[in-house]
Amino acid sequence: MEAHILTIIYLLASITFITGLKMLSNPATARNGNLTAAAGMGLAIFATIFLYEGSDGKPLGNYEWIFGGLLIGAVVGTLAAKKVKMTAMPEMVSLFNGMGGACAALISIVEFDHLWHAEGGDPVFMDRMKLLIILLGLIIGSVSFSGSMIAWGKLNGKVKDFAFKGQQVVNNISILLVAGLATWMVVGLPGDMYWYFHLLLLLALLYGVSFVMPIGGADMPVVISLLNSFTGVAAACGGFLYDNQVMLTGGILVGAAGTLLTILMCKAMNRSLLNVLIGSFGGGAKAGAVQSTTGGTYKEINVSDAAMVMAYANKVMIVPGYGLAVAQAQHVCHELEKTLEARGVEVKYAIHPVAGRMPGHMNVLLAESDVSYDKLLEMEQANDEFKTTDVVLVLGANDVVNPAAKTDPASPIYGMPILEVEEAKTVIVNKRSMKPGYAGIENQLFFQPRTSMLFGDAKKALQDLLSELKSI
Amino acid sequence: MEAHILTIIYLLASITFITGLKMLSNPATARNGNLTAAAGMGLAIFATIFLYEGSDGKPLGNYEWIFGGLLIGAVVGTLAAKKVKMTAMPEMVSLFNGMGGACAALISIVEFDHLWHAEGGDPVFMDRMKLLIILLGLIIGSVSFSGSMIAWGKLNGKVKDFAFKGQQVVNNISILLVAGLATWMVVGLPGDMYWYFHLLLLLALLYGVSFVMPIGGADMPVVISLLNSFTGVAAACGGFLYDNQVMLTGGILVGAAGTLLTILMCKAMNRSLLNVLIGSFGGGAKAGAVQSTTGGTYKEINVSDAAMVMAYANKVMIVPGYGLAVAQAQHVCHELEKTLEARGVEVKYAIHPVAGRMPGHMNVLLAESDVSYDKLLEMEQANDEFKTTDVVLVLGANDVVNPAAKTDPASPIYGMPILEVEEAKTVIVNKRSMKPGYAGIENQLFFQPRTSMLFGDAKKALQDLLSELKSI
Amino acid sequence: MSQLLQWISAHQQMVFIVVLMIFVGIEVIGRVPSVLHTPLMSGANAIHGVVIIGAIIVMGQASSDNIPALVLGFLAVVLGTLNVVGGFVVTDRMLEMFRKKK
Amino acid sequence: MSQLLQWISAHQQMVFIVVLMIFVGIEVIGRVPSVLHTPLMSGANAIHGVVIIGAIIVMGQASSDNIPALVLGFLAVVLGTLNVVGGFVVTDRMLEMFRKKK
Ligand SMILES: NC(=O)c1ccc[n+]([C@@H]2O[C@H](COP(=O)([O-])OP(=O)(O)OC[C@H]3O[C@@H](n4cnc5c(N)ncnc54)[C@H](OP(=O)(O)O)[C@@H]3O)[C@@H](O)[C@H]2O)c1
Ligand SMILES: NC(=O)c1ccc[n+]([C@@H]2O[C@H](COP(=O)([O-])OP(=O)(O)OC[C@H]3O[C@@H](n4cnc5c(N)ncnc54)[C@H](OP(=O)(O)O)[C@@H]3O)[C@@H](O)[C@H]2O)c1
Repeated sequence: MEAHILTIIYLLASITFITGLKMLSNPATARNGNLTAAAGMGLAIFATIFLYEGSDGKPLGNYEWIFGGLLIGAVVGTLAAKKVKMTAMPEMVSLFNGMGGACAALISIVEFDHLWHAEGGDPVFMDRMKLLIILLGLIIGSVSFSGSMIAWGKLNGKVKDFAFKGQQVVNNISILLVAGLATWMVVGLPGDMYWYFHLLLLLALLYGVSFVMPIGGADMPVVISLLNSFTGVAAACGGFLYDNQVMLTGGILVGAAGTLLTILMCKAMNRSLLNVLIGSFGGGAKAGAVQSTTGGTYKEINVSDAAMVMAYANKVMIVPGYGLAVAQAQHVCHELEKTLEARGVEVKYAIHPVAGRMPGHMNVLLAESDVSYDKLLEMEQANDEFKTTDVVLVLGANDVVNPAAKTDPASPIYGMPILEVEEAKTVIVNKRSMKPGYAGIENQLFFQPRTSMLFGDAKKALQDLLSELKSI
Repeated sequence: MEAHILTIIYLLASITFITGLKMLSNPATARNGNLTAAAGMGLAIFATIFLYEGSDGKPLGNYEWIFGGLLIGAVVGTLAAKKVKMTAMPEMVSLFNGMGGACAALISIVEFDHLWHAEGGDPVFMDRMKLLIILLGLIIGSVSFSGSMIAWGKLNGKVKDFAFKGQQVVNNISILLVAGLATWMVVGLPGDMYWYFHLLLLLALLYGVSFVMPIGGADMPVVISLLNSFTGVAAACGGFLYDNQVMLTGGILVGAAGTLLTILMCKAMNRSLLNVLIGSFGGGAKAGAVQSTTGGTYKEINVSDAAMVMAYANKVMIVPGYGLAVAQAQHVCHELEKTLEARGVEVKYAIHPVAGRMPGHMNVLLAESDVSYDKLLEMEQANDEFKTTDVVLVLGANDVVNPAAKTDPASPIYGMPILEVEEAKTVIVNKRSMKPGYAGIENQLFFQPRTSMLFGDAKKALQDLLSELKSI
Repeated sequence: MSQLLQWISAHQQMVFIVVLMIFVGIEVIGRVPSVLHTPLMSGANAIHGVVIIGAIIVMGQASSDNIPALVLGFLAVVLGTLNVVGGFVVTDRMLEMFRKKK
Repeated sequence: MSQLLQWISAHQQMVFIVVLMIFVGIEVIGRVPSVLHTPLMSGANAIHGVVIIGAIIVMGQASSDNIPALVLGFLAVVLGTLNVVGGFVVTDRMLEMFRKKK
């Protein structure tokens, strides 16, 4: 009877996962979607604890350990998730993802041990398929774990980008090594498999490190999404191992959806996944290298002139970018907006989907400083409105306003839809120098007659603008 | 070994069904999608014949019967499908759907017989779940069969709409009767079940008839789509019966997709499924009843004036509707188009998604008469172009150009997007009288100053226009 | 009731397949333009012709002295084939119309 | 190879579930606007925390004298819970940000 109810609960949980994920992909229902999936998960967890019966019909034991672990994990997890700063969220996700990967790997380790001892240390009669699944769970889980840790380190600046010539070759060799060793273990069932198993674990962990290491820090969201889908597959291995439908469906769901999401993320940046993984560009380190090839002349504007232009405009459009996030200037920016609005100037924000370093970065950032939701225009809307805009203020954005994306087929960002700010009457660009942005390429916008540069750190510049405005 | 291969072939077939259906929902890939699914089906059929093993491990026999049946079905099916006229296709689909339903019901009949004889005519020890599945397959298959036959008869005019007061009540009672009888058989396992089984068959067949009978002929596409998803579910019952994955997946796939498609079809007409099924309007018979309430004055135009206006226009837009299909005037229409184009007039067609009596009706109709694909504008495009159009020629369309859909919240078609022909300089409407169309409501368009009526059968009117044009 | 629970549990994977399939069916069709409604209906109609496989099994397992089973099974095979073959061919013809002049 | 075939056949329903789930996963996400990429990633991350169920089973079945299994199992439960709870909470926080002012 218990087993029947458990089955049905698992079915329900799987359905909540699917509908939850579906709701998550729509702004209006996203939050409820997350809660739906969470409710299903909670149900599945407690049902497992109380209703699960092993193949021998015995219920689970060790309740004190189980609840102890759940409690510790829940408290630490909640605190960490609540405390983390908005901008540090992607690294938090990476950390949690790594935990999931490690969990899958640990399960494989224990189950391998069982299998090993069940055969009395002689693997000749081992169930090959079971072994294969255990090894898959081990490899994928470990890669996901160590890779996520590196990604986490990169995002919070603890780990620096590191690549050497031929790194790609070394990576390819190591993954072949891992795959080869695993295949050989399954096919050959060698007597000293116990040791090979731990060698495999080590190799997989190392591969995770060397896989993520050379990829530029700014590409980490894509990498995390990929590792996320890895962990999903690792969880699904557990599903096969225990003939457990909910692990299977949940894992595969995330594996499939995560892979598609990774591809969608790359698409939004107009790059291919391969391009991201091989890391052909994207390292922040490279940004300085390609700068200032064409030169040309640009106009500077000083703070008081800039303040004047904006104060007497009808409509100002703010284009935030990565620089705004780095300078943590979102609050001052909101101040500026309010001051301008108080003077009767219409102020809006034009949000490019890949501005910043993670999808939705700008929305989250501006929401944090209480900017009203209906002031944020999506790219298409914004592009319709630039024609009727007097002043565009570009704050630490670069690639997302680079006209080369439309005009220069040789450019690495060619084809990416951009914010067409050059249609406005005046464009004021704030950044610290003439250095290029993420993609490492020159921006012709800066040299156009309607554009003026306002150099300086975004926060500082906005504060100066603000005090000028108040004195007008 | 055979069984393993069969499993994998079934998996492949299921995948082709899913991808095929997915491709079918995109114009660019639709045709290949159909072929993909067909290939998977062929594979599954032949694999079953040669590789299937019963639970006793025996392969199938009676090859001569099987191949005989396949041959007859294939030849007749191909001929029928190839011979049928374009406009008679929906009724063909209905016929084929009925065949599928009948097939499912027959399977249930035979399997019930087996079950009955296996128990030696005493049902006390019958497997209840198996019985339930057999009964479900029987009921759903039979309803789908008899319902489809009636739908087929209605579409080709052999069966007239028929409804009496309280029909809805009778219908509800009969379905309750069917459900009750089936439940009682499963729960009570009565000794004389053999007879009840055939009573159930009869009741289900009758219910199919009385279910479709009162629904207006013009709503048949929706009904066919619904019965289509019924047959899918009946096929899935077979999947449960034989533990056969491909029947299960194929059947459920069609069941789910068909239900959604039914709803989408209703939505495109801005009606609810319930509204269609209860048949609150839609009977062609009713059309005459509500006519001419407001009256108002309308302008008539004679053929030679109409020809003149069009001959000297820069741009003419043709709006085809149900009347064009009834009059079979598509070929003359194409003639007119070519003649106008030869005079340097730009001619295009504005296609409303629910013009006519089946989705895509106008596209199919015009394609039949060789109108070039890029002359057909979808609703949104067309609405953008009406402003720059000199003459709109409405040919047997009514509801799809009725401004009440935008302006009158009390109107039954309120909210349906329409072709905004009133934006053009001149509108010429061809129909036979001032009678309303499908929805049975007055059309204010006819009374507007820019509109002139050109009365007469569409084919006749177009022929007259054509000869006038040639004599100018 | 408990029999039902037990049956679900015994056939849990089939039940999962059904539920997932429902999601797939709904999602796969979500974005179909209304011009394609009729061909899509027709294509789906052909797909549920997979019931032919059940007919083949019935036919193939009927013992050769059981005339009613043979006859009914034969009829089922013919009807099922009509559904499948006719369905795919008619769908193909419809779609051919759409693409003729592209 | 034939062992693989046999395994697939024995687990055919699981294999079906996997294949269907892949379709579901892909279809369900198909239309996500790019603003939601990060929360969606985070939500998916929490869902694969379902691996915790495996950890619970491992832990619950470990015999009480098998210290390594107990320790590893306990660690797995803690890490899995971190994944699940942290994942859902952080996703909720992100989404809260988005909807604050609506
Ligand atoms: N959103 C995502 O999911 C995501 C993920 C990965 C990669 N990307 C990529 O990131 C790029 C985003 O474009 P974007 O226009 O937002 O950024 P960007 O092209 O990287 O440009 C940022 C600019 O901000 C300036 N800046 C840096 N610190 C500043 C400070 N403290 N004050 C003022 N300005 C400062 C920099 O110029 P100075 O050094 O001269 O100040 C730099 O040119 C795209 O290429 C996108 O493909 C996005
Ligand atoms: N497409 C679908 O899938 C579908 C399915 C079911 C229902 N519907 C419904 O059908 C309607 C379609 O709109 P519609 O504008 O195409 O058609 P309609 O509103 O039904 O109007 C057709 C008009 O054609 C005229 N007509 C009939 N025979 C004619 C002939 N031989 N020559 C010239 N005119 C003739 C009729 O007027 P006279 O009698 O005065 O000639 C009638 O007013 C919508 O209400 C839609 O919801 C569509």
